[in-house]
Amino acid sequence: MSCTIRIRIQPQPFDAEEESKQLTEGRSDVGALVTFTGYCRDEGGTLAALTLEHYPGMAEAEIGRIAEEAAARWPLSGLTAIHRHGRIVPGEPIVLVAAASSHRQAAFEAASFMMDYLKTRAPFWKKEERVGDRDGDWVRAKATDDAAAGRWQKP
Amino acid sequence: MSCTIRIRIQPQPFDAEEESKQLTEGRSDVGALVTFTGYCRDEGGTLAALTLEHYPGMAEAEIGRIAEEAAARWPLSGLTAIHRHGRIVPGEPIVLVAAASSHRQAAFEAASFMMDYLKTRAPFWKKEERVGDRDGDWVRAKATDDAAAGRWQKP
Amino acid sequence: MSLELRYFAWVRERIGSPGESLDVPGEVTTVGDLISWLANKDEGYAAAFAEPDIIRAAIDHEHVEHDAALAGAKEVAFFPPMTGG
Amino acid sequence: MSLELRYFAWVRERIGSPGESLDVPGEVTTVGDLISWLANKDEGYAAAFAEPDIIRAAIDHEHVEHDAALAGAKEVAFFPPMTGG
Repeated sequence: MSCTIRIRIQPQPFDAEEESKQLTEGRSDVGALVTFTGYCRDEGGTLAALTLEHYPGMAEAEIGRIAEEAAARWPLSGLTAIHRHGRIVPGEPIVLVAAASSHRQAAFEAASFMMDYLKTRAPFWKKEERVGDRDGDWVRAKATDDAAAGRWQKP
Repeated sequence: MSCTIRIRIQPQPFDAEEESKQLTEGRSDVGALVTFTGYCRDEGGTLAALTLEHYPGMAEAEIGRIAEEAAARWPLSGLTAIHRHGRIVPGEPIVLVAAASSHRQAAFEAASFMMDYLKTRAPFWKKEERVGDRDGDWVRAKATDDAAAGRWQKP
Repeated sequence: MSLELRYFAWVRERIGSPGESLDVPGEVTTVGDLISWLANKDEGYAAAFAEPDIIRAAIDHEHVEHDAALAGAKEVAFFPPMTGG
Repeated sequence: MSLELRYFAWVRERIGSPGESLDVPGEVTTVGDLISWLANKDEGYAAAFAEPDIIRAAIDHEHVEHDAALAGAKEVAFFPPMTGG
């Protein structure tokens, strides 16, 4: 199955419905579409915003490599990944992954794999802006994210 | 976390974007939204349509039980399942599951669990309508679907 | 015992009816007994229940096994393995 | 050897610059050598590379380990563990 890969790194919000349509509209060989949208949370009202820094050029290249790996491992017809950068306030979307396949398990696994690898390998860094204190900390990488990515490693 | 469960059984198409909005709009505690949409495939051009028969009353009750189980197993803020019945042509959506959570793994697993159980426990039956031959067969249940549902059984 | 019976998919087609109200004799106490008793009614029922092991059953909108007791049941449904989703 | 260096997140903040062009001496042959050499430049660099084990590196837009050779590299980037997604 040939897989159409779409990668975008952008400051502006995205339209998940429009991206889904691009993967399914006008075709009758797609049986399953899984989308993941990651949002900025307010952490109990303490977070005012996140600012996402990224490495232009490498971000596109690395997410492209992750997507190629997913397309090689699962029978996908389409795979889209959009990652925003810049200042994002709670409730706004940060990242979208959409995977289309003839088989539901392939779509679920590819989308989950993409997210685990985006978290641990895509060159983005989140800085927090706390309510009432504009000087926040850089978010620390989580060991649980490394463990999640480790699940996909072949023996 | 209290989980808002929405179940609908209907002949008409659904609006995945609208359902997603209901799970995320106006709230800043949702970090992850996973949606699954299942489509009717044309099976290489041989399938003209599927007719989905269901057991009214039990369909809602059984999907409700599956959703309650998912809400008990994963920390979800919202879980929506919509299943269509009646005649559906290739390219049209059949089923939608959307799971919202503060954690991505919970949202992925709950949506995948819902689909595996919908496939094997929700009282729906698909009859095929073949191109050029209006008398099609009933779709046969797949052992792979039973195996997929079996993954979630607790020891 | 009086029961509402419901049939779906090819079970419905083979029996030729979506359901019926039936009085079943007292010796029919389980779902499995009911399948055997129905299978003897006529050729359509016999075809519907020719492979009883693959027939699924529900009592009052809940899945049950063939050894489930009919006592207290109002509606009993028979159908093939589900193929939704 | 002439290299384009890029710094991100708190590595960038501690060094006080998003990047620079530098000539590095011939004995600096690996990413790890480069980290040690940079850490001696001033207090900002020393703070950025105080815990070299947690510093991630990329050569020409690809992740590399600290033992990677610099030969042929044009752009070398240093940054903390990623927190995207």
